[in-house]
Amino acid sequence: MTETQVVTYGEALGQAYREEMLRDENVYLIGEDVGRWGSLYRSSKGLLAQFGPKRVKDAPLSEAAIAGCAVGSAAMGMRPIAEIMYIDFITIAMDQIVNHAAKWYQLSNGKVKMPIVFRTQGGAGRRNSSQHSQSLENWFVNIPGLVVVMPSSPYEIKGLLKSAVRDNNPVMFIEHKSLYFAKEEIPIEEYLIPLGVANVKREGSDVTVIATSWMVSFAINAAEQLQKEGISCEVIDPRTLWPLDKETILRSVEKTKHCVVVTEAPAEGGWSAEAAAVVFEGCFQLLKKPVTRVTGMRTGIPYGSVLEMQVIPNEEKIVKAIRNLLNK
Amino acid sequence: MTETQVVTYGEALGQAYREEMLRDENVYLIGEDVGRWGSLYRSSKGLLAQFGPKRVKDAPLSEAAIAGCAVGSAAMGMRPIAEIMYIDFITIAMDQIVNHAAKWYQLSNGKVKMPIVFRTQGGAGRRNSSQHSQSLENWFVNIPGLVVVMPSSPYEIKGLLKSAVRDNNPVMFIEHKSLYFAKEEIPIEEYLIPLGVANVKREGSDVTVIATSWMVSFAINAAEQLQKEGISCEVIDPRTLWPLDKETILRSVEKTKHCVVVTEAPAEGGWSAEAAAVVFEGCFQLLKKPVTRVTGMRTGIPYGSVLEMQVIPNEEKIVKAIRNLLNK
Amino acid sequence: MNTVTQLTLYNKMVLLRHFDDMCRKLKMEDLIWSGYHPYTGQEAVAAGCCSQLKQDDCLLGNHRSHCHAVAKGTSVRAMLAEMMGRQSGVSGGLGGAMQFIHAENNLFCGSIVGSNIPLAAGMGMAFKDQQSHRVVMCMFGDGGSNTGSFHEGLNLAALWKLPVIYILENNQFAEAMPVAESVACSPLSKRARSYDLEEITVDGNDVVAVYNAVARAISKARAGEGTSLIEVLTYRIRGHYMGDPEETYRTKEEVDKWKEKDPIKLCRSQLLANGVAANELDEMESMIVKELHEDKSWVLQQPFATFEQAVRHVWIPLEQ
Amino acid sequence: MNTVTQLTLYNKMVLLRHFDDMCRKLKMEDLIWSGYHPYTGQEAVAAGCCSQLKQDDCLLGNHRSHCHAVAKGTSVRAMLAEMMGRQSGVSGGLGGAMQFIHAENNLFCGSIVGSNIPLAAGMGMAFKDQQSHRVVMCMFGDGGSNTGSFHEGLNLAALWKLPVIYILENNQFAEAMPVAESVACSPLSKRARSYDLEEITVDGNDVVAVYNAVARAISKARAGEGTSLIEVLTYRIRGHYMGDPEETYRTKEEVDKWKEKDPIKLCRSQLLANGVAANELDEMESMIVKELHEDKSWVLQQPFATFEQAVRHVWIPLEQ
Ligand SMILES: Cc1ncc(C[n+]2csc(CCOP(=O)(O)OP(=O)(O)O)c2C)c(N)n1
Ligand SMILES: Cc1ncc(C[n+]2csc(CCOP(=O)(O)OP(=O)(O)O)c2C)c(N)n1
Ligand SMILES: [Mg+2]
Ligand SMILES: [Mg+2]
Repeated sequence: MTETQVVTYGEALGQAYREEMLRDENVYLIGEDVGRWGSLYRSSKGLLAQFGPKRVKDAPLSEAAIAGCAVGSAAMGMRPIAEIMYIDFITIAMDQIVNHAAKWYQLSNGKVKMPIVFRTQGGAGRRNSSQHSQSLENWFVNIPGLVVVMPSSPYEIKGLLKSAVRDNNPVMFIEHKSLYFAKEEIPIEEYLIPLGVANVKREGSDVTVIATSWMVSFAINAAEQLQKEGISCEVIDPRTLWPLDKETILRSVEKTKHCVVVTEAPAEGGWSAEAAAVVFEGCFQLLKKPVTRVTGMRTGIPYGSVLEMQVIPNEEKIVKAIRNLLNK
Repeated sequence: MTETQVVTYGEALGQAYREEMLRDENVYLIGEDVGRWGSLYRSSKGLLAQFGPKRVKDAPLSEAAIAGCAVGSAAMGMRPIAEIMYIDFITIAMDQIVNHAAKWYQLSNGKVKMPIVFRTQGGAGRRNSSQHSQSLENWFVNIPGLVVVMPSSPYEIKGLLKSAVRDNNPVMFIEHKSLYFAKEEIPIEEYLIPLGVANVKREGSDVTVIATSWMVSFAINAAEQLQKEGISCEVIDPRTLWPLDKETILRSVEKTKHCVVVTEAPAEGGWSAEAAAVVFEGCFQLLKKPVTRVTGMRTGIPYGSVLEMQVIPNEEKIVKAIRNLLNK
Repeated sequence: MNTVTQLTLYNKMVLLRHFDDMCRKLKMEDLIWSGYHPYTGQEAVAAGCCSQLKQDDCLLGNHRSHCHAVAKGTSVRAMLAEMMGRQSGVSGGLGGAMQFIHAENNLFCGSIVGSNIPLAAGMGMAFKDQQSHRVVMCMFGDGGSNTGSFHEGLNLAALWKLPVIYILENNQFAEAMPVAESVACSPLSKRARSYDLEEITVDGNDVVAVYNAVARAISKARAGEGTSLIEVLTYRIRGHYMGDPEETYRTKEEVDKWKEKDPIKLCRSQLLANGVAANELDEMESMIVKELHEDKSWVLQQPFATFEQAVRHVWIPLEQ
Repeated sequence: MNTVTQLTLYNKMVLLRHFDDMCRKLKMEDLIWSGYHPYTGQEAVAAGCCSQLKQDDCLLGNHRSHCHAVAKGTSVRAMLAEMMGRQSGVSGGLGGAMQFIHAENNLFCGSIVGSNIPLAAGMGMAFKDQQSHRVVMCMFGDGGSNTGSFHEGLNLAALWKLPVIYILENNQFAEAMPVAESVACSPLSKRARSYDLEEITVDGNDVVAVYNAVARAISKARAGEGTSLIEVLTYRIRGHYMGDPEETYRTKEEVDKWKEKDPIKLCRSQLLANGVAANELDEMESMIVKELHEDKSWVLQQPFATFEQAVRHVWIPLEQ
């Protein structure tokens, strides 16, 4: 058996940084306070001291410039990891990501690669209200040229970030602010998690629960609770929203014949619709009931833990949806 | 019978402007070259002369400022129509739209209204390649607080714009660049089209085709062609993507038991997934076959008419999809 | 400046200092939930700028605006209640400490740095077109001056001669980023030149200097003479937020040096020199503190914001 | 400047003029499909700036960059082919006239105004970190100088002393918008002050003046002395695009006045004064025209870009 360590999501991220920066000197970090502070959640703590200011760049408060810098330098052979502190601020960097990073490989007729990781974090759970808590991942899923990853735990974030850094596509790497202090046992030895491969977090036979990011843990808890009632849930973390590992998902639904999708983002126009459509399209004959979407409500995230948890999915809501679906 | 006139999409838009600006002096236009030029497609031609520079504001090349100006002035009682020349440039205005326009009504606990129309145009068909041809509408559907409208013809654009201007929510009003010179007979008399109500463009009994924006005309043509083969298509233009008129759509699918969704945007993460999910959820028992999505391919829009039409849906692709669906 | 005015400003600063101290405690007790950004040491800016506005003038703040708000005339109660998630807060308790709107007082604060700069232009534009004499004030930091929004907003406001007073509150840091390493020019007021505005830098720890510079700018704006940009030099005495690892970017010595220039101390010694009695000042301060505690007690009794509120005002149902 | 260099620049300008004329015809014949933005009258800028770059230096252009591209050394054939949607175009025919990348020549042109300014900073940063002596040049207009991207990009480049030469090609208009009504300062080079850069404005119709100013900036950048911003004053003689209703924003008289200052005429008269024979110039010009026609004939034979190309390079399939 491999040796293990218990680390937080933030620490696992830091390890991934360090390993990849040691492996490839073209990898560098850029963002607001990624150096001195070591990033808001301290995930890059110590890197400035270890690698110096060329490799760990504290940028001015200029999201468009950070993203543009990443694209320009990637075209010249660097492998930037560009941090946008909150996904809410990515609204300021969209032009560089959508019109340039996602387009240059094609526009150069396949000659200019864009090995960029745009790291950011979204979601609720830290009581910072509607301008600091959004779930905007589906914007990127609809943009050809981008890969979209959402790591749901320390194990995932480390292996996925390492793969994202090595990938030659622009990767949107969307973390969750409520996960940075989550702990998990992970291998000490180096490991990678391939992009585009879903993770069956928990096997089960009655219903397939597809959950992303923070929602994975709620889904697992719901599954544990339902287990006691004799309901067996299979929980799948797609990990990569695009390209999506449809095979793993469909294989599961073929078995369970029931499906629930859980996302923090609101339903309308969100990724839950994409997941539901994929399942409907792929398992139409086998599905016993319509896919249920358990999602954030159509509201700005209000202030405070109590209200936050009332407008996004939680264990209880997932349990209820599954019971409903299975008529139990 | 009401008297009619034949107008282009651009002219119909101009009429809507003029009528609303005469009706309410708080309505004003802001954007790049909306005044002197009368906008890229001349939809606001003559307005500067008629209403003067206070009501028709030529702004500097500053999309974030244009959007910010709209939000700020709306909070002080004005009713801006803010034009972003191409939807591709809305990437620069996203912060103002998503973090402010969509949030202030809630953030003011219901006290500050945001009666703004953000007008822009998207899509392919004018051979301007990947940075000037995108279909980004679904981004806005996923943002609580925004209304999203896509007018598909001269009749629609006039009636919908007038309602959008009178609405007290921020409305994303997404036109299509390939429609500005499309002509249609419309009433001379004033009329409004309510937001949130779908339009059954053509009745039919075998399949429901939900199509948006430019795609509506392709769907109609496909329907006409299939009619000759004895296939009867009902074509629905949702007009408002959010709030969506689910009732009209579901009523139709209950009748036809088959559904095709046609959008120019790529499938993954796009609005076609939302439409498909809504139909699956609402008509699961009745549907004979899975909803088919006919969408733009996952690629940047390439240069030139031939390639453009190869990567987005057209009449032929829609016909084929419907035949497939009905096994004909 | 006459002594009465200065006394008013002094009392305002004292209120803000105690208010901020109280908020820090509330944050430590987890009664304020969101990120909280202390204001210690910058009181002369809020007092010297924001207190000059009338109720129907607009004030746009940022993530560090609880003191701007109170200086503008929003009550301590409504502000405390907001930060503590109560229905009687300015945003009904839906916003928190980093973002809130107090519609009645024309106060708009958001947590996206720089975005308020174009928003202020839009409000100014409305006032100009409405031929009112209302003005707009917009507070942002050295960090904010590096945003694209700064440039687009200032250009538009200056171009159209809008009645907006932009206050660049240079407190030397944007989070852990020292101004010299993030802004490519010095002083920051040089940036006014890009918009053909006057280049103005004032000592932000001298409330009288701030007041006078801003008073001129407000008169100009009211008179239809357009936009101003004023750099106000001050220092953020405390961390960016509570728990900020300050040692990563500055020394205790530097902080201590700036503590010497405390705006309240400076103003107090001027007042004493002008013959105001120390015990008069102390009495006022006691009253302020007493009232603050009453405000806090009141707020602690207030009901929290509700789920119904959170879903009620997302949008306005369509008329059909 | 010696006569040989000036002669080279003259010939380059003549080439660009004829190239642009040919493109306009091709656009009218609908052989160029996308928006096409003529360059007439601005040739001294492309020739004076872009032709000084080496192949491994980067050039970032915008929507009006077909002449920048050719001045940088991209062949007329590859450029024409691109605009006409042929596989042998710089972007394989996938880009068109407003956006293209010629990877081998380090040429990157896009149609989102202003976005190239931060992109150029990124390339400059790579060069600096790689300790190469490569430099970056970035072309944008008066309109571009009003974007948030301008401010964020210039600040970053100047702050980090990146080897980037920013050319503000002020041709007096952004579409129908006259510069005086869109940029709040004049001259535009004042904006350099926001980044503590030198304020430089040169006559953009005098190719020698442009060349010399840019040569200095390039040497500085290669020597590690950082960023420059140069405003080049010129005039857009033709419409923003073909079919532009120019009467809505300028008079024929204004255009005629500027035609007097034609950069090619000016340069020619200087060359003649320096003893170059008129017939020598005319002969060169004939050769240029002849070659251009050969290029066009060649391009017309080239195959169009294909569907396979359009879907092949969207992304790089994951390695698993
Ligand atoms: C657009 C944006 N980028 C980043 C942040 C994160 N952030 C919050 S405050 C801050 C520093 C702001 O510095 P400054 O403008 O000088 O104001 P100060 O905090 O010093 O008052 C940063 C980077 C943000 N809120 N918005
Ligand atoms: C971000 C953005 N906004 C608007 C446009 C539409 N547009 C294309 S060219 C142009 C004017 C550009 O003016 P300038 O930068 O001065 O360059 P010029 O055309 O004069 O060469 C505009 C507004 C665009 N392409 N990108
Ligand atoms: Mg600061
Ligand atoms: Mg120009």
